[in-house]
Amino acid sequence: MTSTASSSPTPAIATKESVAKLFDYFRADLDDHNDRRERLIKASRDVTNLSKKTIFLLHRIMMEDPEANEQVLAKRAAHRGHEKLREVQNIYATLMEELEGDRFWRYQRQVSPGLQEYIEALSFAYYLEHGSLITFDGVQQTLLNPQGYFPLTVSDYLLGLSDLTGELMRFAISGISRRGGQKKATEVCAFVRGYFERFTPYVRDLSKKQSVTSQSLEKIEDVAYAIFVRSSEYDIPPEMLDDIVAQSISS
Amino acid sequence: MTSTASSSPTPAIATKESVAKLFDYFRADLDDHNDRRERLIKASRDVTNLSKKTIFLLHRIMMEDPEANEQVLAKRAAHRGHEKLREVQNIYATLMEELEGDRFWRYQRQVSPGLQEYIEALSFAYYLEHGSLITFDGVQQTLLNPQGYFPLTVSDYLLGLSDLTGELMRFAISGISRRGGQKKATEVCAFVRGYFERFTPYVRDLSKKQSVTSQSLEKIEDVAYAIFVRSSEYDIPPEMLDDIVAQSISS
Amino acid sequence: MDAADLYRINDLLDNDVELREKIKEQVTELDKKARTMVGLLNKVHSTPSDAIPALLDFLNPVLLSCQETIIALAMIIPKNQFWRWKDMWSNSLRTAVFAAAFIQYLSDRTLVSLNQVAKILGIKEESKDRLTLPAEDYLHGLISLVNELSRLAVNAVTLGNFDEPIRISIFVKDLFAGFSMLNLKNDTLRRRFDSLKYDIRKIEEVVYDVSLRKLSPAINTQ
Amino acid sequence: MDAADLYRINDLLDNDVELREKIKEQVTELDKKARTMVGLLNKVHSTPSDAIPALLDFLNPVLLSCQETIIALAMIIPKNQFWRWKDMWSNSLRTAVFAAAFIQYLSDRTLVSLNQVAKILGIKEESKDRLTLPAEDYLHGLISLVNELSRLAVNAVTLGNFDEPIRISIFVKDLFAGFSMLNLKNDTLRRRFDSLKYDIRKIEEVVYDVSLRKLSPAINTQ
Amino acid sequence: MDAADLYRINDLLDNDVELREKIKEQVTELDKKARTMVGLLNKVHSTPSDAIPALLDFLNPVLLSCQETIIALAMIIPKNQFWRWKDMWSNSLRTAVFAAAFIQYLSDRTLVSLNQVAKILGIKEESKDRLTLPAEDYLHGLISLVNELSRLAVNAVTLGNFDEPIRISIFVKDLFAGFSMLNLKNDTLRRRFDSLKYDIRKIEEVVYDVSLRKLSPAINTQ
Amino acid sequence: MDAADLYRINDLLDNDVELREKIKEQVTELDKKARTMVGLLNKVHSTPSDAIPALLDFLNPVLLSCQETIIALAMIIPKNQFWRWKDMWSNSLRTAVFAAAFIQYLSDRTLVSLNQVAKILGIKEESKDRLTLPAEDYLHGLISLVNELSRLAVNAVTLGNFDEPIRISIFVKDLFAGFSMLNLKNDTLRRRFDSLKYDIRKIEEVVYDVSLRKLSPAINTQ
Amino acid sequence: MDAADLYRINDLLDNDVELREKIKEQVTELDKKARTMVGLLNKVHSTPSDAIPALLDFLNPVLLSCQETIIALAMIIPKNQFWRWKDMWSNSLRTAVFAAAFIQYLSDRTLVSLNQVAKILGIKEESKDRLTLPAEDYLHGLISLVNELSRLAVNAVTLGNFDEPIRISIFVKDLFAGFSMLNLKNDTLRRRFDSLKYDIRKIEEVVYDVSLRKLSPAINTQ
Amino acid sequence: MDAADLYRINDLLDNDVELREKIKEQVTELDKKARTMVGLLNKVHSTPSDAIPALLDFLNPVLLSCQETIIALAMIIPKNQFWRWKDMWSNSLRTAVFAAAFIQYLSDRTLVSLNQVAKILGIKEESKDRLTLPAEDYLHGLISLVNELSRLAVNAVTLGNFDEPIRISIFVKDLFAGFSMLNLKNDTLRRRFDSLKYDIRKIEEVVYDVSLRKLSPAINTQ
Ligand SMILES: [Mn+2]
Ligand SMILES: [Mn+2]
Repeated sequence: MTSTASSSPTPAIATKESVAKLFDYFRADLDDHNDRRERLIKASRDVTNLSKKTIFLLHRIMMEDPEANEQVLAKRAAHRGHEKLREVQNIYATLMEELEGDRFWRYQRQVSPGLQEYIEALSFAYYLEHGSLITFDGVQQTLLNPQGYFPLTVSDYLLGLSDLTGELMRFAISGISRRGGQKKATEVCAFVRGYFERFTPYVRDLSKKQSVTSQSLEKIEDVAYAIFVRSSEYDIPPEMLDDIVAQSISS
Repeated sequence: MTSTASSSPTPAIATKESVAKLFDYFRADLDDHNDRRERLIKASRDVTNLSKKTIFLLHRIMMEDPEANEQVLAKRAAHRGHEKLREVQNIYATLMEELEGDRFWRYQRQVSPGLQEYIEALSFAYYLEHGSLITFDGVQQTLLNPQGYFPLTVSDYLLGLSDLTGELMRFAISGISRRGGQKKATEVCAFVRGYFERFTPYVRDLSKKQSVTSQSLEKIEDVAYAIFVRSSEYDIPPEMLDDIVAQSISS
Repeated sequence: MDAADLYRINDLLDNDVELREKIKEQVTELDKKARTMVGLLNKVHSTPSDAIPALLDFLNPVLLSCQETIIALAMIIPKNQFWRWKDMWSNSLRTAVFAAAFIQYLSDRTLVSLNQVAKILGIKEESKDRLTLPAEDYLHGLISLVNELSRLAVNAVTLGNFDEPIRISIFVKDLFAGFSMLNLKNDTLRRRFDSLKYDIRKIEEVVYDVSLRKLSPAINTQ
Repeated sequence: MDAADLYRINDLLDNDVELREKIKEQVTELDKKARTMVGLLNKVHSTPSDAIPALLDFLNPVLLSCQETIIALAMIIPKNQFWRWKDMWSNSLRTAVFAAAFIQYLSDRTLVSLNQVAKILGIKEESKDRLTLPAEDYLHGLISLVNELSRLAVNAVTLGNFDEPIRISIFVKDLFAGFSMLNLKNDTLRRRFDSLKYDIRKIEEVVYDVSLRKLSPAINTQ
Repeated sequence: MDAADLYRINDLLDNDVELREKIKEQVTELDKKARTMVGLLNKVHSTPSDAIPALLDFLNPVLLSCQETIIALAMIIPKNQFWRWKDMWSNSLRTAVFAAAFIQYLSDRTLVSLNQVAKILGIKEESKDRLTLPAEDYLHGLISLVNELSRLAVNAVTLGNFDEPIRISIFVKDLFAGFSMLNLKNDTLRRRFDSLKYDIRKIEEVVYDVSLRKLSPAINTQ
Repeated sequence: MDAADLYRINDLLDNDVELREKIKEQVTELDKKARTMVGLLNKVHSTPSDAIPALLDFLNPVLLSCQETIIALAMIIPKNQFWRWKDMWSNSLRTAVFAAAFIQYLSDRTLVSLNQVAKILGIKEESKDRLTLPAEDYLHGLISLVNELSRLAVNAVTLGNFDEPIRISIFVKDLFAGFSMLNLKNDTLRRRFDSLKYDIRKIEEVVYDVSLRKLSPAINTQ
Repeated sequence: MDAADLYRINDLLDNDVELREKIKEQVTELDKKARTMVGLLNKVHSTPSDAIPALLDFLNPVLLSCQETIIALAMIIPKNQFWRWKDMWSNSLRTAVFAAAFIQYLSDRTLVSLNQVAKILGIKEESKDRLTLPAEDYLHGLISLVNELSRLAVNAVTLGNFDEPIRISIFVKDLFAGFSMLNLKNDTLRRRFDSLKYDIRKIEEVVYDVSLRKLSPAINTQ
Repeated sequence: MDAADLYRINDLLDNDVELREKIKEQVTELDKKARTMVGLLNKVHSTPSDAIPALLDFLNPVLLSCQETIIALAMIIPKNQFWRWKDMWSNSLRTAVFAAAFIQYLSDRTLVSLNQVAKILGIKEESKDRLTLPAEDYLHGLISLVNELSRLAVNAVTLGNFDEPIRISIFVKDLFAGFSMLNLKNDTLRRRFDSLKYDIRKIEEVVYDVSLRKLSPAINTQ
């Protein structure tokens, strides 16, 4: 086979200069994007930390002063919680511009984790105060600022609420050694169940988190069970049991 | 809270006996299924081994006796290969009963690997003999026995052919040191390409194996390239090159 | 391989794609019904025993409505190709089996048999070359039932029903003994069966709590 | 959360599911076209240079027909939600970009720019809040081009065309230098870019073989 | 390569496949027997103490029949190749060890020793280059025994047998103290041993419940 | 590569291998001591309160002897390389912290502080660039202490000591409140902290049982 | 838990997050510089030997500027915590070492030593408890150099420089012999070293091609 | 657990740890020798044929010294435990086989047989229950030999030895034909065998080049 070389090389190949010019444009574009992405990740991490700290704070307040009235504690906790979450709301206000137009969906994956943690903390405070579930609009309201609403997706709302179950489980378990903790645990159990049963059939998106939620629910059920079994052995109302134990420890 | 125990336990609970009877039935059923499954897996493994050995045999015959005529060798290889594959066909004949009715699809996953390896060996022998691709019906014909056709799926056919590329690559590479091996390699390259280009756009099922196939093709292309570059340096036709080298080695 | 051959093969492949679409449609439907039942059955854990019949009244029509979907599904499957497509619906089917078995347990504390459940779900003998209920799927459904009963043992006590755990314990032990008779291979079913021991321990601990504290008169009948 | 709220949320979720279905339909269409082009471009490796124009005549109409699909796709996407759905088509889009870039290289050995390729594919400035061509996808397409050119360098030689590898080498090196100017983060793009060095080595080795044996007169112009 | 060498090598390569098949057959057999014993031993948890001897009468023949299988297995293993194949049966063997140890506990509340259990299972000193009972497998069997005894402590109370938990507690603590003296590596065995503390806690809690309610006269003898 | 450089590099590489061996030796030693203490502390659960001091007399010398090992370990670690090797011993160190904290609790019912325990174990301020006690390891040790105290609350009652659970309850609640003030990340420590709630619940239950039975003789005789 | 202890522990836990951020910033900077050098060094493969000095004039300032970043990095690392954080920058550092070694090879065909390269990069003896250059990272840099030199051998021939491959062959063989004398562990370094044989083969094949065609007068001096 | 049993078990467990250490020591020794031989054999590629005998004089004593290590190793392995520990040394052993086979080729251009190489390395028939040479390891060694011979074919030409490639070609073809007779499974060995084809191709190319240049002086002067 002899060389069947084609016509001589075309003179004007993509010149170095034109490629360089082309890529120069990308560089600016990519750098801009990466920087924004980094800023949003950092902000989201800050939001996550603040929200986690808020959740810790709520647990802490609910456990301090064993003799205080449950209602009063809850009000105090919710108040302090909302106060702390205002820092998060301020962060979101500053992010409005970063997420204008199509940018919100572009950076949604970076923003979501923080937002879900915020919803978890917010709904926990709300539950302590009202004993019920904050609505989608309720969450949206807290994200209003002079430039408008910070965008909220249904999926973040639902996933944030899923995580709430875990905190309620912790709350129910650590609360039972308190006076009236037994009643509280039973309430939490009923609440989580109601919420849980309502969602399961409809929302497919939750499947990943669902097993965690149902584990939390089972843990709460176990607590309610243990309380009930214990108090069934003695034919005394739970409140009286509390009194007897308190007397015994202090003596 | 006092015990609100329900009415006394129903007397006739699922009795041990009835459950045992129920499960007794499953036991027979499951054992039957597991035994058949094991038999089929073993048969499939035998088929795989025989097919692999056939492939080895084909390669071996094509490489023996460097001076023999390519055509003659190929005929001999194909003949010996078909002979050996008759053992596989006999195995499939005995399996007809095991795979009657809905059983074929039930045990398809157990049967497939062997079947694909068989198709690989068969199509390799066929290529050596005819220089072309065996058709679906062509494969089906070899699986005819007194009880009828052994069932063949399109997917096994296509996947078996995909594996053929790998063997053709080995064949092309190890053949190039033979007299006329260069021409052979070029032919294989053209053949695989033709087959490959024809399938890609249509068959989605192949994607898993496709990257292996395209790697094989690239290896064959590299061989064809090397041959061409080498012979381009000297302005001598390939056949003469072969002669010169043979002379040099024997001297 | 000539053009005609290629054309034919492509045709065969296209048919499969179409068939898969049609099956998927019915499976989505079945899945919805199965999920609805699971949602309703979840309420069992907070429903006092005297309100269970009312709950079952909600469940039974949904269960029955599965027949229609399953019959439609059976009509799509080509003869003898049951095993080819079954992976597409086996999860939904197992959930439906679980629901049927749970409903029957709640109704009269008996175990639904494979034939019964097949009948309930509309799986017909005459179309068994298209759609059947494999023992494997039935057994998966029963394992899910045990998983759920161990949870129910706990919650029944909280609702003041101390006899339920004992009934559950007897029911589950019989079922477990049945499972033990089978030679399962090393697959999901065996792994799930092996994990049943955790459920059984949990049930046993509930029975222990109840019996230690002499909370149920039924304890001696076990 | 009351029933109305639940209803509303469910509605929103249902809408998304429907939208996803519609998008998927168009993407399947786009994917088919992209695959057809890849299949045709595969023939380049066995086509002598003088027959390339004829091959391009087959390709160009397919490439043009992508416009229609992409315009239809853009009309489905809600305003500002481009980034929400783009993962559904980015693979197909990258393949289309690759095809467009390869076609242009084969036509006149130049590099198609991002704007050019967007125009060719029917991605319009005025609907950029619905569908746009992100730099990332354009760059992925170019990397696939380099992958394919390294294979072409080999096969062109086999076809007796000793100048092509040299042209490819120059083209690819310029492109690689462009890529080197970018600050890529640690993602797939960077990994694929890093792997380009294998392609470049392969091309360099082909140029080496050709130049060592003095097979191309063009070698001195590099 | 000379023909004799070639032939010999090919033989070596082929033999292994066949051998593996044969071993698998015996292991499946052993596994079946081990699982049968586990199934029967499961009944212990709902069997009153006076009916245990009758249950053991069922178990002992099955246990004995393992000898035959294990001897057959030992005869298949080529001389010196114990370590090559042992992973194929160690799970089944551990289950058999567990069964033997549980049976002996139920018979006379003593611990079966390594030598005793080897003898019971038909593992012979003279064929130790083919099949032996590694200390590791023996210990795994004992850990399974403790797992099961903590369950038995719970169920014995349900059956009104308040002394059994106390006997179990003493037995298990003794066994645990023995284990604590071993220098275990950081492997599965150590992890499983570390997890025994949960079983011990459970047993202690049962003893606590019984002693708090003064249900057993034996409590003071602990 | 010039010889001097080579020689030096080889030295650096060889040193690490040797160093790892030496560290491993000391860690094995420390681990043995820690495990011995755990073994002895296990006896606490069956030892009447008046015999505890005697048990501590066995423990204290072992605890003290850890100093020697830890000092030896610190001397091996090259200056500044604490963070390089710490994973090799952190498990053993946590066990030693647990032992020290348990011993101190048993001696005077107080909580050992981070500085105290560092001092007890021979971890010196002046060699902190070689070996230090990270807060994390200290906290892990305390969590193990709570795990063990909840077990002790149960066993103390079995041994007739009804005051211990109440003392434990007060001690653990205080400790738990402290932990609650920490902002833990989502790591092992957080997970183990979460699990403390179950220990606290168990302790609570024991206190309940004891209080009710002590104060209502009517129940006591039930 | 006393307040001071608590406060201190909480502080310890919080600081790390912030520190990691700061380190990451400097590492990103270093990585950018290293990648810039890699980009420039890539031009070596198409630069005739007489234009290399001009290219080095571009490279040297970038190389020097690494000092500043590395010094800044060293100042952030807390005393003694080098080993805690080093994984964050070792990749970038190895690339910088490679660049320094390649630059020195191109300048005078000598091998940069460990000390030299540390000095070039601003890694100071006095802050070695914060930042040092481990032998391992130096060796990784040298392996990358060999990878690149085998590529250069090929491209030098294309550029008509037939002596370079021979010089490279001598340099690399010397380096390889040095490496062979080290006792490498079975880690990435050893695997990468083992893979050097492919580069050496490539270089040998280039030398073969050149010598077979008698293209270089230098061949006899090898 | 009775004391004697405990003692015995602990002994068994301790022995293994110690044994592993001892084996590791000998394997490290063997590995060093194997690597030394590889280092020396590497010089073959730049050694003129008349200096090869002198190089072999260096190699033979090292090869012989492997006997001592392997005999020591065989003595450590407990009877029958070959298969338990073999993974620890198979890599080093394969390298030693390769070295022995290369040395024999260089000495007299013959292939060392499995029995010969076993004898050379001190692997004795009478201790085959402790240490034997599996066919698999022998074959791996031979594949490494072919890899190295294809490299030698190239370098011999550079050194002006035009006969060596032809001798290598004949030797390797014979070896390859032998390998082709084996029914290899789809494992590492098969993959490495497949890769031999590239080595054979390279050798072929060298033979080509040499033949053509030797026989056509016209080309030679080109
Ligand atoms: Mn949370
Ligand atoms: Mn194959």
